[in-house]
Amino acid sequence: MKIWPAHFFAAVATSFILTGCNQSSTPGAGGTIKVGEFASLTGKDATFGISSHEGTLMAIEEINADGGVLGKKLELLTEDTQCKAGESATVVNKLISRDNVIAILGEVASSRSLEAAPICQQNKVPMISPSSTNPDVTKTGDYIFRVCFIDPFQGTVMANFASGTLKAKRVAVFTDVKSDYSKGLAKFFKERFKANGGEIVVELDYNGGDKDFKAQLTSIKAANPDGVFVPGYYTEAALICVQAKQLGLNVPLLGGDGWEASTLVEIGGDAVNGNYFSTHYHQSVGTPISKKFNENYAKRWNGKTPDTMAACGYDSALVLADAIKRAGTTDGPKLRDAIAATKTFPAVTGTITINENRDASKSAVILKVEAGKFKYLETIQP
Amino acid sequence: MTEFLQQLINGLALGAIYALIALGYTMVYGVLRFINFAHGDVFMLGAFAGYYLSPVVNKFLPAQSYVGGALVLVLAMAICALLGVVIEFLAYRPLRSRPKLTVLITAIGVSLFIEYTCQHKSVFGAAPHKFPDLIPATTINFNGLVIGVNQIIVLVTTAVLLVALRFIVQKTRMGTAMRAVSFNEPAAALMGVNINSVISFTFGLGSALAGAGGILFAMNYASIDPLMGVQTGLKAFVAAVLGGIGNLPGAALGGLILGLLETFAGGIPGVSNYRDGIAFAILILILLLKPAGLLGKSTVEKV
Amino acid sequence: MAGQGMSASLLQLENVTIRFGGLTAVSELDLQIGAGELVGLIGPNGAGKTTVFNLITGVYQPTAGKISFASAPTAKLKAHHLARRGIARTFQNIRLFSSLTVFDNVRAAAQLHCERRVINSLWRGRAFREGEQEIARQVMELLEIFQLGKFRDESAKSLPYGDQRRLEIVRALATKPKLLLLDEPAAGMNPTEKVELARLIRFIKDKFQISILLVEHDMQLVMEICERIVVLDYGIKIAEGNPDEVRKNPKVIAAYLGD
Amino acid sequence: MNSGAKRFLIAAILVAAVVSAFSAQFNRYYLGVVIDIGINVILAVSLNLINGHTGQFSLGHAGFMAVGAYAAAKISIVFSDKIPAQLAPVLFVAALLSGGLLAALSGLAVGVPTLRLRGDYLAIVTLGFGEIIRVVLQNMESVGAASGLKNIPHDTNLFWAWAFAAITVFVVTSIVNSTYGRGFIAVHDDEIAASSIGVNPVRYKVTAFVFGAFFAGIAGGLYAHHKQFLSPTGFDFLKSIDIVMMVILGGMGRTAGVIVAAVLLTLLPEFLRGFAEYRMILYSLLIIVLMILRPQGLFNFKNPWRAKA
Repeated sequence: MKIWPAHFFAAVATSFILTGCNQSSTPGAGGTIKVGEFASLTGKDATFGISSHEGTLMAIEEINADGGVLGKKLELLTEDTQCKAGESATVVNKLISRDNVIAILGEVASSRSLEAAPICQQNKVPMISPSSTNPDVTKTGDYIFRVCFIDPFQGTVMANFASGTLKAKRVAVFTDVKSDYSKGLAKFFKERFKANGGEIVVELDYNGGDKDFKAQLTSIKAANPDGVFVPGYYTEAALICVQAKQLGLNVPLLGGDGWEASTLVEIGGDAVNGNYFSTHYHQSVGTPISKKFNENYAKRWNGKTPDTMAACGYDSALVLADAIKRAGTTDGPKLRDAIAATKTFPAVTGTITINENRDASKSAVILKVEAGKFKYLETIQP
Repeated sequence: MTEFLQQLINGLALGAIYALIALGYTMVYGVLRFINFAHGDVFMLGAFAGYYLSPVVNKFLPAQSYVGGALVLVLAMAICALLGVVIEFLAYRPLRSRPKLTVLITAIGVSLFIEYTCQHKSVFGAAPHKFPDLIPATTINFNGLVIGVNQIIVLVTTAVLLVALRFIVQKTRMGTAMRAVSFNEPAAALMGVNINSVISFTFGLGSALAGAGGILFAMNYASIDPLMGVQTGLKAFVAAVLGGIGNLPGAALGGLILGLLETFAGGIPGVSNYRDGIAFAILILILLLKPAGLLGKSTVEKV
Repeated sequence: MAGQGMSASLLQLENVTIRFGGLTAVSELDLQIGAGELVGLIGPNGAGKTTVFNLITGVYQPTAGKISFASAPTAKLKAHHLARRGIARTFQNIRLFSSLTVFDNVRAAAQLHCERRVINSLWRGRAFREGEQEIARQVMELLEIFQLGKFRDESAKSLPYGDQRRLEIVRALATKPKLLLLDEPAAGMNPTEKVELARLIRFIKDKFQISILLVEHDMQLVMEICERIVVLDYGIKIAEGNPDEVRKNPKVIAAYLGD
Repeated sequence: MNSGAKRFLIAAILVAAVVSAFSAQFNRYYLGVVIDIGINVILAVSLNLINGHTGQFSLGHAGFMAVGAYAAAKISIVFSDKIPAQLAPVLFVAALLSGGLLAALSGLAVGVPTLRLRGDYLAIVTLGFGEIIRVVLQNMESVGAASGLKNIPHDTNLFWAWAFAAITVFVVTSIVNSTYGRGFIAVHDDEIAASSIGVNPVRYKVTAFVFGAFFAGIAGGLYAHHKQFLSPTGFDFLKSIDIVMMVILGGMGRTAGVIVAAVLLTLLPEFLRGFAEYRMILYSLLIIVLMILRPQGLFNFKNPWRAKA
């Protein structure tokens, strides 16, 4: 019975040593302004995290190439959340408490943004999520912002499009149960579509990471819908398009901004043609900045075509840099106010205005896939 | 009715892939009595081998030809066999006489190592890749019933490999040695069986099957990524246990049953969201009710 | 039937049969052991001796027939239940707890007699401490009887072979059994050690006042110490009686010569 | 010596209280890590009772943790605004204990039917159980389903994390280091021999599972009130592997080693943040190399006083 106390005290001692080395550097004292970013760079959702990070990093590099802000360079400190729950809280704590960053950018997944948001709020460090669409994220507090749509807006847009433009009466909904993004979109889509007088003929689910969707698609086909709403990410959406086509389910499939990536066409091939999705912008209507973004991104990242996550990541950094310039300081509350005051800011994913809920209010575009290209159809104002 | 038949086809095609991977699991377990956790990752490596081989093969064979497809399949199987032997040599051989759990943990380590190494941007990267069409992707439509040529190929290949495997295990010298090692390793060693070469062979063969599974899977579900083997591998393992681990026809049967169950459950609204749990629920049930599996024989522990 | 009217016997097997698949390992065996008796069970290799042990100790359940211990049937009882009732055993291939010390190997067996286990070990009150001290005293006493006290803190597996055998017996005795089953205790011993073992077995029987069933390959040892001997061959009892009777039994001679 | 254990428990809790009193002066990041350490010590020590002392192999510890985390969090969320503020700590402890009990109950539910399975089969079944928990949570709208459970009160502090860590260590070592507790190790070493001396292996295994699950549930509750947010994906297979690694690194059945390993494996990733992309590769290599070169664990030294305890 002598084992544990000794080690317990050893551990207590460890904690003292740990907490003892608490030498904080004063914020902004050096030649740079430190910005924290947390993203899933490894693990199962790494695809999205890496895209977002590449966009963010590129924005920071470009801003610095243009001379930085307030006469200083921005320094991006990136922490990997490994797609692990609990990590976001730890790394954001680290970024704020140890690295003294002035603002936090991240994450893609709403669940991880939700984990980090209370910490940013408590420390009065503004946080801008590039692409967490769950409405709850910014409800955490007045320091939490985002530069993307929220689920209700996009879900509603697609429901109106389905019942209005497509004249669909009977729609099936095929949701990724693992993803709160997909579930959120599905929920608001269903609400609006039913309110429009449409009928949801069948609701089926898949798990993000699945490859076989034939079982669900066969059931969907049997329900004989006019269209299928597939709110999810392109990794699965492409396979769903292919398998739907194979099974002879020849109705349009509808998606959200999670569909937008060159990989969709690459994997889906011909099968994605004739389907629709809503997103932030399109080159033909996009600002010059979005065209430049596409070119620069390909140059910076070995010819990669940016997806939505990359564009949103890029925008989150632009919005922050703009706010710092306007605030003239990196002081938390003032910076917060500046971000909240963002109005008609020209970003890659459209013109961003931060509304009273601290969400980006920006227009959505609906695109149709034709011959492997995304073709602009219509713009929907918020 | 059409829906039911279509689901039956879907289920069989999915099950055949599980079966193919399960065969490898079951073989390694049969001989070595340990769960090769990294089997699902060898399956993934098989798919990526095909991804990189296909353009090479297409340089001297017409694209989307059956001969080219078969060549890619065989080459990928060979690469996976080699990988399997190397993995066994480096990671498992040093642990030959250690407790089973030590080996299981090592296998988990190997599995994580392959997954994270392949996810690294200088290897395959985390993003999904489009698997090239090895053969023309055509479907046969029969009164509203749809069956892909790919699906038929999967079923046929699985059947052929199962028969070939039975032949190897039952009729060849190496197969006899494998059975001897499986039955009683020390005795087999005393009888002059080279244990190391038998185990290497078993790993090679099992990994080749996983490689074949990877190619066939990728032909059907064009998108491949470094984590594709995780869920599929676990489910194939469940299939192997369901059929009776160590039993070749059992693995095939288990794979088909699992594929069918998942497919039929996947088609039911309100149930499809629990699809991921089905395999594990089956696993727990079978281990409780008939731990030896459907076709396995139970053994009494010697005291 | 053989068992009838013999309520005095401690252990009673009636018509016990066990089959593994197609193989009948033990067939219609009748066997009684009275209180304080030392019985030997012998037979050639593969005769089913260890299987009988496993039947008596609840490791296997008989396919047919009835086993009772201390006048109560043992059907469906598991090994640990029977240990509680007073059957203790050793194993042919020594099974000591390798990560425990000599002392703890014996102490583990003493847990059979400790009360209110989890709660007491958490509260660690006076009663618990006194109980633990009493157990420790008893364990040491047993170890000293068998001259193992000096090894108390050694790992059980580090003991010499003969001491491991004795430790296994001590461990079995720590459960305070009524019946002790010894499975080939002389295996691997030299003649001197065997002499010592014979003395030890007699000593145990007298000192602890228990019945002993001894499975042994070594005829000489069995003949020397057992009052009654049962001979098994191919799972069937071919002879029973005192050492002289058994020695002269032609079936026994045939079985051993044909071995 | 035995009453000493109780004195040390009280001392440890006092130390936790004193240190915690100054926690406002600590850097929040370090404070968070130190609380993580406490939680991981609970997880590792409780898993050690199952995997180390009793020789079972559970890959489902994250599942028990999830049960405790969700139960405790839900209780806190539902009742926190219905009780006076001064009762908040009482509610918190009640929530933790309820979470622990529910986890223990699920430990019982998993344990009783599955424990006749051995070794790798048990490992796979517990893995499957963990996955099933995750799938069920993912579909439970009342706890947020895939979106996760948020707005959990921030009740966990250094004191609670460490006090419960001390209690866990005390309970596990006290149980194991008694005459009764030798039965766990007997089951670990040789089930058949154990039952021959009257040890009921199933009962010991279930006891180990129930206690292990209870403390995993407590750890889950602490975790929930530390991170303030839960999502089902956080309790997947990898989380279980992390805990298993602490037990293996520390040396199965060696409480002291396991505590050191839990501390080390919580700190190590923090130091390796700069090498994020190589971290998991190194981690998996560590598993393999460790199993080949030192399967008994890094901190498993011969400690003569352990056996006497």
